[in-house]
Amino acid sequence: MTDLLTMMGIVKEFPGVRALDGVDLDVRAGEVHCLLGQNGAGKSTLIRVLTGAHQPDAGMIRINDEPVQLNSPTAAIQRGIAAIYQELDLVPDLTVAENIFLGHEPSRYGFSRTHEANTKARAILQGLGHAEIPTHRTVGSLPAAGQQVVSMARALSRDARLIVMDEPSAVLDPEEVSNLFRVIRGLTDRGVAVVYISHRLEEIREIGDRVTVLKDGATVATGLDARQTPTKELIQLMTGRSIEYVFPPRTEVSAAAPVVLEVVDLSRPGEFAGIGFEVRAGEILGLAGLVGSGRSEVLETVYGARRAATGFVRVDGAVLRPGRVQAAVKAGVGLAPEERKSQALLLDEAVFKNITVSTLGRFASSGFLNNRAERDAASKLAVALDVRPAGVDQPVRNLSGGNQQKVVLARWLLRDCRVLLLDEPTRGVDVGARSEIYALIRELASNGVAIVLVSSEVPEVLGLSDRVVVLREGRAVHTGPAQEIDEHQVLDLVMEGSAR
Amino acid sequence: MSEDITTSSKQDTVTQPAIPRSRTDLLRSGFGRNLGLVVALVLLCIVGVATAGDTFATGANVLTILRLAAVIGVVSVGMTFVITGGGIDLSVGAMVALASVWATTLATQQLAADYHWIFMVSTALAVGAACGLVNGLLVAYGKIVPFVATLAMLASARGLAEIISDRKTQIITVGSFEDFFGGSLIGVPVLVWIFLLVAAAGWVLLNRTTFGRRTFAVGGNAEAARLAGIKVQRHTVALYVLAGLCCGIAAVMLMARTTTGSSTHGQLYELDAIAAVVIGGTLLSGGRGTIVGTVFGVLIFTTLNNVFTLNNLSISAQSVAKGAIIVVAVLLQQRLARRTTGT
Amino acid sequence: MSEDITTSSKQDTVTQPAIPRSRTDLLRSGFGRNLGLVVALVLLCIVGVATAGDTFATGANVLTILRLAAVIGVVSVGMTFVITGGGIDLSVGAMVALASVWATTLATQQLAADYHWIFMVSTALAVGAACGLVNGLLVAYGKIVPFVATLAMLASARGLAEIISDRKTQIITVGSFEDFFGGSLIGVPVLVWIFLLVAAAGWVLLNRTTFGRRTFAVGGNAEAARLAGIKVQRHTVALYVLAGLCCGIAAVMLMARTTTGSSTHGQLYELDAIAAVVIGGTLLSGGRGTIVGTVFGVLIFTTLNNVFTLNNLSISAQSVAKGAIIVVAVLLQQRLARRTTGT
Amino acid sequence: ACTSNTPKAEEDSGNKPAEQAAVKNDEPGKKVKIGFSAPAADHGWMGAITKATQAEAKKYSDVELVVAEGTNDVNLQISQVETFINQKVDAIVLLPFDGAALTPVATKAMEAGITVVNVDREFDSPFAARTTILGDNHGMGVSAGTYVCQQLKDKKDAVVAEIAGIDSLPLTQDRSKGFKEALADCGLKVSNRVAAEFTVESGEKAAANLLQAAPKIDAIWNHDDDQGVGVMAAIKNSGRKEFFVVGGAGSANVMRDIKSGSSLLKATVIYPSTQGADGVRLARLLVQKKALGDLVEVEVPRTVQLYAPVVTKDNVDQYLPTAFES
Ligand SMILES: Nc1ncnc2c1ncn2[C@@H]1O[C@H](COP(=O)(O)OP(=O)(O)OP(=O)(O)O)[C@@H](O)[C@H]1O
Ligand SMILES: Nc1ncnc2c1ncn2[C@@H]1O[C@H](COP(=O)(O)OP(=O)(O)OP(=O)(O)O)[C@@H](O)[C@H]1O
Ligand SMILES: [Mg+2]
Ligand SMILES: [Mg+2]
Repeated sequence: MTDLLTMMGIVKEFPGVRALDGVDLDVRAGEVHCLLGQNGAGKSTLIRVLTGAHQPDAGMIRINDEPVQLNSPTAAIQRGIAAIYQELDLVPDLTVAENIFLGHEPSRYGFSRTHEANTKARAILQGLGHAEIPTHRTVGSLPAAGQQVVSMARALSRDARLIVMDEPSAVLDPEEVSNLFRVIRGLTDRGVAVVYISHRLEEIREIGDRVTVLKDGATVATGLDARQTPTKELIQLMTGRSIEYVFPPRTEVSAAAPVVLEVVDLSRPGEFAGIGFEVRAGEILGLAGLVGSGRSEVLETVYGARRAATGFVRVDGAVLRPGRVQAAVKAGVGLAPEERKSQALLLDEAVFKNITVSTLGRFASSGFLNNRAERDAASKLAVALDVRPAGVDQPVRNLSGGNQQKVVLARWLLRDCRVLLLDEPTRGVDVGARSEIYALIRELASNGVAIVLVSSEVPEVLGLSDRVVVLREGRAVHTGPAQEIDEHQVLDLVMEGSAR
Repeated sequence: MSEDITTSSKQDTVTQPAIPRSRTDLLRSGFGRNLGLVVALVLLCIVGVATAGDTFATGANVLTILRLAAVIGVVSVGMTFVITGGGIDLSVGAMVALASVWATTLATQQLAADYHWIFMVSTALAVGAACGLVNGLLVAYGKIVPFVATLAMLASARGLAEIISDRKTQIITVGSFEDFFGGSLIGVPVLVWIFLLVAAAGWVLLNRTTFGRRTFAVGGNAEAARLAGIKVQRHTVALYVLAGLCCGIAAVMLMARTTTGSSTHGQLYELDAIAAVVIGGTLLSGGRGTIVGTVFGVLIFTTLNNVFTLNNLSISAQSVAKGAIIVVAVLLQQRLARRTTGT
Repeated sequence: MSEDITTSSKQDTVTQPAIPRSRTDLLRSGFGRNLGLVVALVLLCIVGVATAGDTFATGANVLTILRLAAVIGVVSVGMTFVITGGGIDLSVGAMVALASVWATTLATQQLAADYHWIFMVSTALAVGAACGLVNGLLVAYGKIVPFVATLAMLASARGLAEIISDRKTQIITVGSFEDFFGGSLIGVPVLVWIFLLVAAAGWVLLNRTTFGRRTFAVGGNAEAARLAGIKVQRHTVALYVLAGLCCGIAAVMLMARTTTGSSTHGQLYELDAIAAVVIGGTLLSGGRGTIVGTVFGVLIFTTLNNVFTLNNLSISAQSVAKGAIIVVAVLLQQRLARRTTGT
Repeated sequence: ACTSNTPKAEEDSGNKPAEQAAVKNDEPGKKVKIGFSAPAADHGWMGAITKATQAEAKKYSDVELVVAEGTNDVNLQISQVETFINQKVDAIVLLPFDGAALTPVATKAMEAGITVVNVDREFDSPFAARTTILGDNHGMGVSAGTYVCQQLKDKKDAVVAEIAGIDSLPLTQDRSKGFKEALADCGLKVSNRVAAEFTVESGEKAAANLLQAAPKIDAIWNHDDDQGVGVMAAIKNSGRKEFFVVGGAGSANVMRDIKSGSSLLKATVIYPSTQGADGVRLARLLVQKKALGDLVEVEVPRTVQLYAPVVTKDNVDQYLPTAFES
């Protein structure tokens, strides 16, 4: 096989950060080339150089052995490069079809051919296994997973020779991921090359052909065999140390521990119904389910960000006023929401301000902030979570996706909550930081916090929680201790409905 | 492969919100979203009929309202594009003034008198488009915030208009111009026809062309648009040129209405146009825009003025009432739109 | 567990960007960001000295500039808060007018004459704050777009001011009021002191308190702020009240300057204030704001007017030049800011 | 009987409407519906115009006045006149924002059989109005200039400053022109000129800058007395006393200042704010087909140009009663 793409000595500097410091990458036609690296290693930056979104400061790009200048996204598109970006790049008020064909709309004399666009979009979505997404619905009204599918459809809508996928599986559940892999295999069979980025090593093993590892903006290994290379070696290459990818040991939750959070018969029409559970102090309750099963909605309703139609929430025995975030916050409930960009982060603010925004009162006397105390506290957490670069003064916007996620988490770890609701807390976080986050969550629990955890990765839910609730289509289909159920059983439970 | 597809269609949760979806469509189709505006306008008309029925409900009065709406309406259509594309244009009034002055200089009028009034019209359009071009270049390539760039244009264009006209009102002496634009077609004034045409063209452009789609994209998420290969800067320039062009057209209409060109024309049109656009439901932050809403916005304001004039309210009381009515109209629209979407 | 944490701190890449970070600090600290503004102001002063040196560079003239800047400066400080918090306030000028009128009614003046001028001042502040409260409630709880809500207030407040004053200019006869606010302290007029105080208080409030921090959060991402437990609605109301209060203060200052209250006071302050705020570097879309920048913005505009007047330029030429200078100033600022950040 | 600013007129529009002709004319006749439209009341004089007009209309039981919102948008003002036409009013008293721009619609109203009375800013066609009532802008400038000349007659290098009103209005240009001409007559010129916007606030701002620009001044002519309140505030603030000030328009405040004699304000040139009120009177007469008292002529004249006298301490008592409270 010949190299379809060669990138050599790519350098990209941002003010104060050398994000890429001589990266090499070569991709062959028809292969799935995986990019591995810690959060902030420079994967997304490399991708953006490849798609013409960033201009490199040095280095050379060849396509089919021909040196090219990719000085705009258009140039890259014309050379057959398409991408699914890590941060969703959709226009919320346009429809699904319009988003898919943005920039190359089916048209005649400048008039858009809506019908043709819808038909074509439907075909692509069908190929992705999502015929059910209505092509004329606005993208903003789709849940995150649906948006991810649209993003994929957009990349497929171009007749691309090379498709880059930057953590496409972060918001997908196992079922969706296998769906995605089917699509990828179809692509590679036709000779299309795929560059695939993920922090989930199992996926690399399953779909990847070769692996390139980035560390601190430089290539540390390339051309590794995706299936044979031992995990230990990969982690060693990525992080420079060896980490056991394990969950912290559970501490027994005594039956005497008080029930802190009590959810009774909660429902919202069209989203979920009859949800009830209890969480004791020191207990971690996992919510498992497919994307769209309503887990996020349950958490947001418990938090008061959505108003329940029926049912109520009790914290320490007192009923929370429904639909009021204030009431929940006052009672000591915290929510780390799932969509970091729209729901959690102040992108233009410094990292430390993002971390302390929920805890400002602690650093203030009669309203005046003690900046030093604030920064110190934030720095401590940033170091604990391995946020990099470690300076807490830069705007969050400049951080890599995984590091942004850590900032969100840090905010809620800083706050002394009675109840912590974590929605996809490790989305996009690398393996190294992941185990540290697990440890922190467990530590919080053993300090008596009641934790509710939502994650699309079933092993994570099972490994970290004490008890699990399995949701399907907005209803709890199983509740029980985490040890007594395994991944397959959970998957069987959540998919039972699909037979019908 | 086809079996995979069917298995994955198990996600009927996704198809579940089917009812709201069709409602959402209705919303997007413009009617639901504009329901509140329609109701506000109808209420206003009812008040008009109740308080001054004999004059309000006459054809002549309706035409009066439409003629008044025409000039600011054309400006507002252009403004809708700019705002939908994520910008704002404070210089519309000044551009109208400059275009009207330039198109009525002695030289231009001489040309028009000797050959055809088309020279005056094209001068106005060219001046508007040129100012829009400058705005667009400053915003897109100079990276100056739209508010500041067009504020600068506001000052400069009006100053220039004053210099050119020497602060004198320039009277149009080209009879053919007045005859054409002052006339009527099937009982409807030419000015109103122009407004209708511009609004219709604007609607088609915004909703039925790739240009329109890209306008939404540029305003809704400029970075996404750029990554999708849209030439965001060039598109932005085009939007401001479009707004400038609309101002040129409005200048011609105002010239026809007043038979003058003057540096004082179009005062505070920026506020009027933005208000109409925003009341119509276009998002000031970009990415969402509606021509139909804008037209309603313009009609609401002009009808309000008409009803006030007919009813002989004290002028100060009119101001107070106007504020209150704006608030009520918007609240009404929100409640109704919410009910339509079911949220 | 804690050892895990320490092991990961060995990552020395982490400390690498120490030097550039301090650059960023400088930038964010305001100096770098305002470098362009400083340069623009200095250039303007050089032009002033070169063209009208003998009069421009006098202490009296500097005080004149500052006195002129004071009123609109106070309004702009309030506006900075509203805009940083993601809103906009078009009603500032009308609130100034209403507050000035209400504080100079015969009844209020009588009270002030009998007891103390503090009655006039507190009336003005109360009126401003009350209007701001209405704005805030409409925006935060009525969910009316700020542009529309405050536009309505603009119409209503000015109308109300006209009704109260019966369109008369109300002359202040309370000598003690004029004496106090017309006076000087250590050679600096009281009005300028007030401006300095308001700006300083604004700076502290925005940059050193939880209130300020929350303002950035609310303006930067209201949904995130809400989920972070900030009372977004209540905070929004507070921001508009603050702006209204600033308008009340500005009304007192204007009353002192003109010795009158009038419904024509404060015309187009909304544009002036927004322009100063935006030129200063505050983002019109919210989430980023700077009081220092705003003060520079105000000073640039006032100095510009002063230099123009000293040079006896025609008003039209002033307008044209003003537009050009705004553009140049902003471009300058951008280039310099970019150089400081190294992009 | 209606040119309120001649001493003559002052008598009858003043406190004692005793004149015979007027009494006869004042007798209620056929009901007259009059539409009135004027520019935005964004300054004192314009506010006074509307107020005086409304007050005058109230005096007549046979007059119904419809007042449209003041506006500086000619498009809106045209539409207001159109609305009056739709309403079939008997007469329209129109103070146009821009005379030329309102000419077509006024002509249309005339053609529809409505009596149009043009006030203050003149139409450019004789067919657009039955009668035109004008202040004398050029004459104002001349009067002010002449007064300044008289006061400074022996100072050849005197510094004369001018604070104009809204500079983009033709009337401001006319005033300045007249002022310049009158000064030229005695060898003086305007050394510093600034423009304000007819408002108190803008007057103060313009004057503050002006006082910096000119370190020594002998005389200032300020076009408008309402903005003059601000001008005087700025002067007071600067502590300067080396000059005298001449006002314009003739507000009651200023006249009281002149009367007190303790102010730098020594004189003002009248620009009557009763033009709209006169318009209503004439419109009523025209519709009721009455003649103007005091004239032998049985028709109302086509043009009534009001006089722009200089008010000084000596004659202020004569003008104070009709001055507008701004
Ligand atoms: N616009 C920017 N300005 C400044 N620094 C940036 C910018 N974009 C990225 N960086 C920095 O460049 C480095 C590489 O970031 P990048 O997003 O490529 O990481 P990544 O490998 O994709 O990480 P993740 O797995 O978390 O997505 C990070 O240190 C990040 O902070
Ligand atoms: N803004 C919205 N408009 C319409 N429907 C929505 C919206 N948000 C969520 N839904 C619907 O609510 C249901 C659950 O949504 P969601 O995907 O957030 O659940 P989840 O289990 O938390 O999944 P995820 O892990 O992806 O967050 C889905 O049927 C989805 O279609
Ligand atoms: Mg990344
Ligand atoms: Mg979720």
